[in-house]
Amino acid sequence: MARVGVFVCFCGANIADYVDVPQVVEEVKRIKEVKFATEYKYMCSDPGQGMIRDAIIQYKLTSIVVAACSPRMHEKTFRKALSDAGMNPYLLEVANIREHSSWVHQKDKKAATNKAMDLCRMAVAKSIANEQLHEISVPVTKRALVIGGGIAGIQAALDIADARIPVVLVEKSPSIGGKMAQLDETFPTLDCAQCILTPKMVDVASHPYIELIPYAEVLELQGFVGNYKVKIKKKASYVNFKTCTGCGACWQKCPVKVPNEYNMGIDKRKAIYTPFPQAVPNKPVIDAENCTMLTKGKCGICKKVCLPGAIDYEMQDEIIEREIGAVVVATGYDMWDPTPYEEYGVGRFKDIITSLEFERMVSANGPTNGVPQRPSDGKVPKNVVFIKCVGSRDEAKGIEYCSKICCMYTTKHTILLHHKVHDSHAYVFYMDIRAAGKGYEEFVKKAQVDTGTTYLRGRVSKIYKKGDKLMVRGEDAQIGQVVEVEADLVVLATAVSAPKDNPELARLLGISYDKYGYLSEAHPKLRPVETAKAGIFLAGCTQAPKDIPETVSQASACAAKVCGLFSGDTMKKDPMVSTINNEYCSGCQNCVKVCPYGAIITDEVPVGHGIKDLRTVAKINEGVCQGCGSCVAICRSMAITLAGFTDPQIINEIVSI
Amino acid sequence: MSFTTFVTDKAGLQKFYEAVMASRETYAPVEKFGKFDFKRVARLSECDPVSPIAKTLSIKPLFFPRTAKVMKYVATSAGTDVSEVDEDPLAVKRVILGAKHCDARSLQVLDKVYNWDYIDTDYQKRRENTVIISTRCDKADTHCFCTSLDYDVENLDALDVLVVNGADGKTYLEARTAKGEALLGETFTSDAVRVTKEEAAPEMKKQYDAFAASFRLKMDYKEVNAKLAKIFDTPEFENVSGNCVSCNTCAFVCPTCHCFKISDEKVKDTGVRYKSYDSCNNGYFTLMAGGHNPRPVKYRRWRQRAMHKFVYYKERFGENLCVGCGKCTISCPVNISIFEVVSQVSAAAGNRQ
Amino acid sequence: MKKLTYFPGCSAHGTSEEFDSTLKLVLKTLDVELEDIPDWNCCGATSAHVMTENLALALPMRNLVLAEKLENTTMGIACASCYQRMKVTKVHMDENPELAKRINTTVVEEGTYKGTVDVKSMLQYAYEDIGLEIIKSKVTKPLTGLKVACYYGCLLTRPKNITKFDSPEYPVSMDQICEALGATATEFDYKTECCGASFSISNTEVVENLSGQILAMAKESGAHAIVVACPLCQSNLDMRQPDIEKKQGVKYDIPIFYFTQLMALAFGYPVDQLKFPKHIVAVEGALANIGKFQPVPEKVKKPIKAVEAESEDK
Amino acid sequence: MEAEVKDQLVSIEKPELIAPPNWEPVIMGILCNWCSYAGSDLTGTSRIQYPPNIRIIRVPCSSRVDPWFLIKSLQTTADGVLVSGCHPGDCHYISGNYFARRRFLVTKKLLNFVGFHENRIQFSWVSAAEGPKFAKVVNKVTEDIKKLGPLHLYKKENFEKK
Amino acid sequence: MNYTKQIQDIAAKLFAEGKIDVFVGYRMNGFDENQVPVLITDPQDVSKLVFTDKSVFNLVNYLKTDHTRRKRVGIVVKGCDSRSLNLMLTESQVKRENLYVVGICCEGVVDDAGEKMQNCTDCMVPDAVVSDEMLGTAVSGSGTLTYKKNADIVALAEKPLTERAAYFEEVFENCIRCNACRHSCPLCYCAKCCIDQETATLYNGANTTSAAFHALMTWSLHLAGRCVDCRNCEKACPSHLPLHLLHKQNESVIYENFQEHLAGVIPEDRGAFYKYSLKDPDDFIM
Repeated sequence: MARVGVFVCFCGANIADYVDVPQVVEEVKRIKEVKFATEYKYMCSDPGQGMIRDAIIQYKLTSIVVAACSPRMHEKTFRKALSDAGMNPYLLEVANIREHSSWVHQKDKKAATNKAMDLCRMAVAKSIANEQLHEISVPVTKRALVIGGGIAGIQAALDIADARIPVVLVEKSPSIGGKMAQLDETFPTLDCAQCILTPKMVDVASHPYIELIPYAEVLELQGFVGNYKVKIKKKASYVNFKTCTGCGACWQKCPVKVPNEYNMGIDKRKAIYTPFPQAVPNKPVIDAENCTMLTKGKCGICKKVCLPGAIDYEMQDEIIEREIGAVVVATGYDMWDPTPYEEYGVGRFKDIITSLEFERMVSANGPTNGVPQRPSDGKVPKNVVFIKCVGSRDEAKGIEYCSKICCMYTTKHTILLHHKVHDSHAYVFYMDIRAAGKGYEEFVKKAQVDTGTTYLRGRVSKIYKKGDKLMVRGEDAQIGQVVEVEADLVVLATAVSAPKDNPELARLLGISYDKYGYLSEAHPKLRPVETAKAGIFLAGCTQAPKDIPETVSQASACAAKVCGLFSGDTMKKDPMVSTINNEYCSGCQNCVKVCPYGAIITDEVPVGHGIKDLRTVAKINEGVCQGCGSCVAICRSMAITLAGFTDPQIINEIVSI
Repeated sequence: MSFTTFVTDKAGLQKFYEAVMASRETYAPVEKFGKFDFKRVARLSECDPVSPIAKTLSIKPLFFPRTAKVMKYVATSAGTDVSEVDEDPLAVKRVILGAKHCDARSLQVLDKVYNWDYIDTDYQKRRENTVIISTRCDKADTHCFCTSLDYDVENLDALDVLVVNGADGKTYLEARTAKGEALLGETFTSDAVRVTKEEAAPEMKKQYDAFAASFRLKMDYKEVNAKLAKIFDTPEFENVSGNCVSCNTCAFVCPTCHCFKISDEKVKDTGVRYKSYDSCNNGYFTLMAGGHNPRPVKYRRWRQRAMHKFVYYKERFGENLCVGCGKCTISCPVNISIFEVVSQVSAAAGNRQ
Repeated sequence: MKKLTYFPGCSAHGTSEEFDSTLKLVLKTLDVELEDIPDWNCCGATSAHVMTENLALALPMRNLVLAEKLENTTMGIACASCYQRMKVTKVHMDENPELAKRINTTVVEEGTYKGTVDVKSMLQYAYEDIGLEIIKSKVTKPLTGLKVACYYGCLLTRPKNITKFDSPEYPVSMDQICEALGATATEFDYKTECCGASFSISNTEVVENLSGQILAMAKESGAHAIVVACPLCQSNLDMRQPDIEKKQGVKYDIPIFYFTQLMALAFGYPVDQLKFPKHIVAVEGALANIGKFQPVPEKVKKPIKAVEAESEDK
Repeated sequence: MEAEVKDQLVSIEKPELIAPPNWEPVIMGILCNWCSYAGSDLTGTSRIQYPPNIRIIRVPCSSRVDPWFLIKSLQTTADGVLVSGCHPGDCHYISGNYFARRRFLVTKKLLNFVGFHENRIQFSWVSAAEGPKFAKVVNKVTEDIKKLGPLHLYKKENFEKK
Repeated sequence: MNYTKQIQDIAAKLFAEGKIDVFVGYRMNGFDENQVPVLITDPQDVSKLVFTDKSVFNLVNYLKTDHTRRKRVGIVVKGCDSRSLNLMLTESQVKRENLYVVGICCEGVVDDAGEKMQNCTDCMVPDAVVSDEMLGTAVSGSGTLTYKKNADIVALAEKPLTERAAYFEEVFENCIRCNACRHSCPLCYCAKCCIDQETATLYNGANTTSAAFHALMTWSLHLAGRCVDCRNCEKACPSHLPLHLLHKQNESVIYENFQEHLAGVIPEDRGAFYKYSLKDPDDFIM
């Protein structure tokens, strides 16, 4: 027999002025199961909570009803009071007589009192069916997976690993480093990207808590927060990394030449290659599509010259499985393809290049040794036109959003051009200069003065060839005239776009992505690092265009989230989750279909009645269940119970007034 | 004591019925959705006293309601206040028209169990206050086998007034009990002819003989009783119950089944306790609180049903718990006949010996 | 024998008579029969669409409705302006049935608009429906040695979502037809620049400036002649050429051909059927290059997609 | 006297039954925790007044609402029910309200088919920010049900209603 | 429509090949024209099998009993029966590999009075949609299925609310709560019906009108989007209640508002309540 204690709060005058609290107490005292009822000025105060604690002990109460403000306000407070008295905190029910009665029926005290009595009666009825619940603890595998080895992935991996949590870092290409490794200098301080990045890359390679899996892709992710299982496909590199010394004899002798991705195809690499000299790991891989040994079975030079015998043409793709607890997705971005800008002659004129190509040209380790050259004739350009917002902020041909970094890197490019070619002149066609960031505006101002760059506010309408020059015709909106600039080289500040593999990755991870292909955060303001799926976090441009400082901040934020998640051996979880009664479950699996979290799986149990066979029933993973109750209402057999909102509890409420 | 017999015609019978309705609360078969159920009627036009047996539910609910309130209670912190339910609407003086012989007989069978170790006063009161007027069937239905069972259909005294439509076109009314005699005496109008029992006997006998000859189904209940008692463990039950869908209808329409369940309904502080029909074909019928279920499979429940009707009840009370009305067979969605089942099972028993 | 519904437009019987007549010669060779739209009316260019939308749509719609009665699936239009009006109307009507219903009420006596006839410029028809292979097969007198700059003007390929034909900025269809005829198409960046259009009468200076640039670029590309598919382009570049020459002090001497004229020439029609005397700039100088020398086999222009693919190979 | 009788409220489904004097309907409000319950709290915090006839039950999501609860409410204590959840697309549990929406429509139509006035079963989407809307919804539902009179269909006839 | 011979041959063959343990079919009841379902385990009894337009009962119901569970079963299905079988398969109640399904191109069956049943005159899916072997020639023409709204519900919906209320009150009053409807329904296979569970019986355990209302409402909502209109429930009802009204009402609401398929026609389709569309009607919600 339940023994219920009811505590009615005055909330100062908030309740007492509009509800006859003593009358409410008298009314609830009439209920059979109520063994104690009282009132107090502020139940949430320490003395108020003390009253609850005392009454629990004195009257041997089995459940508690507090009639006060909304449970969304003080439910946690009162649950703690129950805990303090040694009672299961989930035996509490809150009757919301403030927000639902005294505050909304201020003109009719009698009606408000009546309603408060009903609300108390409902809470008492519900509390009678309350059961002791216990926080769920889910074991956690303390290992994180970082997908993507750009600066975001590197930073996240290092930060997590520094907290002595093992990290598996998966990178698609043969080396980590990402886009940042292709950059020359970085705005607004113009420090050398390689100089600040390569130490971190080396740290990753040598860190005892980081397992680096380059040249690999994530194939499958199963499980739930704290308990994921990941399948990683390590592509065949045809080079045994364990025996390879990284001497480079192989790629020096390889006869096959293919465009070099690292240098944006400006020069050639070999079919066996390391992407760039500072690559981590600094071991070559064979490009299976272009290697004649692998495609036609002819050549084999690399194997002949490899003294340690690291070349293995028979190597197969390898599937690696790891148990992990959290995922950081840092797949970066792609450069947008400017082909739709036909009026610029993209594709027809060799001397129109993208900003990343320019970046490679001015890079000291680039294909032109740091001096920009015209691709058509190799001449050093004097007049260079930079066009911004190629693709960005263009609904007709490109994408709607601002790519955020182009203003700054174009400014940087004008400086780099000025440094490398002293007698050059840069022209920048722009829509706006967006330089919001620490030191950014100053950087732009200084660059304008130092380089003498001509800034032209307006769009370019046409580029045509005149002799060996490119004629760039655009509008200078500030003087309202069409201008034509004779250029040796045109650099397009192409937009940042989401990696094209993102939708597929999102599907296999079970997270969502937006219309551009960027992965979606759980909340745009308050949960920008998390995804809707617990235990999966986002770092860097895979979520939206960002510059390096922002990317690094977000990566560190991810690391903090992961470390927080792994701070205990188990995760605590609200016990308001669904459970299945196997006896009643008919195994129709409709609940599996409606569960938004994939928390329901099937299980086999003995049939019983002495029959030696198994039957299928549903099984709820309480680590994943969020307690929405969709499955409960859909279950025709009423085999599912949602703790805290059981059918008897709700029906008791319905029939108690 | 000798009882009166009247002879009249159709119109006279109608007048009699109308007079009964005017003076007493009357229950008679009323059609709804193509099925006749006994309901309270005020006018003869509302009902059909000669409703077809195949489409008429039994009169059992008028004595043992499908749902009856047992008690009412108010539970507060001051204590639990139990009160009797409001007056029983079925316990007033009343008349049932158009009952079939088998229905009337079922009450005789049920009387035994209701007057056994515990006397059900509600049932008793309803029985005492009720006069049953029964029209003898002219023709047996496909599934009827009342004449094959252990009671004298012709001279049945479970009914109070017998109505027979004679082959000569006349209608004979015979009081069979004192209650019937009283009713006839009170309400019968003068244009009827009072005859002695002997005078009416030939015509009534003729009608009965024609009726008795119309039975498709015939069995020897004594043989069934004896054989069934010996073959509790025959696998034949598994065969005969094969196509049963466990729908429980047979028990709910059976005029002699009397199993019930108890349930409470409580809203706010006030509750009512109900007693409602249940069925032994229900898989959870014998489920005990501890979780054990002695009859978890269908054939065992079927065996219980057949054995209870033809063995156990007979052993305890000397009567078969079956009146041969065929209602279960008619209502069965897959037309399983209790007649067939017991015949088949006892035949199988015969083969075994 | 293929059949093609033909909308000549007003200029076909006036300034661009040579376009009309050579088109008919060429199509005869190509085995295409033209069926004129009975009782066709003005397309509405260039004034209707700046005055009232209703009229700008209703005039072409009447032609479309009439054309649907001929049961051919395609309507070919010589004049670029007429083509533009018809095509715009058709696309609007097909995308917006409500609008179609409303505009149709204006021309209801001619019938109901069904949207069964496709609208194509003659250039598009030659390129898509006839095809380079067939054109090439009909050539009897290849124009080897003639270097031409193909000028498309502003209307034939734009706006892209309406015309859905060729590149809006750097089209190549006419270049490929000329190459099929044996001529050499020069790399010419002013293919789709404005010629000044109808300012020809009201503000000649504008036309002289704009067309002047086109001529200059054509000259720079090394072309002997300019090939067009639009009557207004032809008249501006041809008629205003002497004035431009005077103004700029440069001698261009670039004749302006309709692509059909060159086709007819290559198909072997005698020169006296090609209405060259109608030209203001004499054609003889340019035509004299034919057969003069084997051109250095410049890189043959590939179809549009191949151009993109090539760009990767830097 | 006759005029007085005419003024009396009758049950819309059973016009032969007259409401007792000063009859006030009881409305069972089943609200989802994340949007509508929070919205109703906001109505309180904003001190927006609404009729006191509604009794609120908190559930985690509108998809937790079994049609059973509606039937049960109408059978026992309530003269009408209001179920409220998050707006489509805003469900805290991603898709719960979409599943609920289908059930609600079928349940409402079925109850209407067997004789309940459609206004006795009402639904709303109220977000956590829509305090005023919640008051508006309650006002409307209360008004509607006051017009319909007391509900008598399938009531547990033996229980005195307040 | 008479496939007696073919079915006897098929059953005999299946037994001979050892492919089945039990064959579910129909036999004559032995005294009049009507038939009863029969579960044949002995190959010698195959000659008892019949199939005519009197073969009314939906045999899929037997797939949920102990007599067929965990056995290899041969079964005869008509159009509507096959739809319920489809749902049983989708809801993992039977294993396809344990079944040998004889599908019938059904021309409609008749009631005791010899009249074609209403669900047969209104039938939208006469041919079995799942089978290993089909008998007869396809009855449903090619082309798309047109939804036929049940005339009874249309007529009732047009009546004033008070009349509808009175009509249904009579329906629920005449319900004796024997639960035959649910037991005869092939899709009511729950281990223990929710109506019989403690939570429900605590308030609706008695056989009152109110309880009947609750039970039938819950039952029809649990079959909403799943009912295949075989009318086993109506055949079983001892009070002859028009139970199809509830199901057809739900079916029409679902069909008209959610553009769903008819229940069980599409394999792996679970019915309207187990999925949703963003385009579902929203105008009934404030």
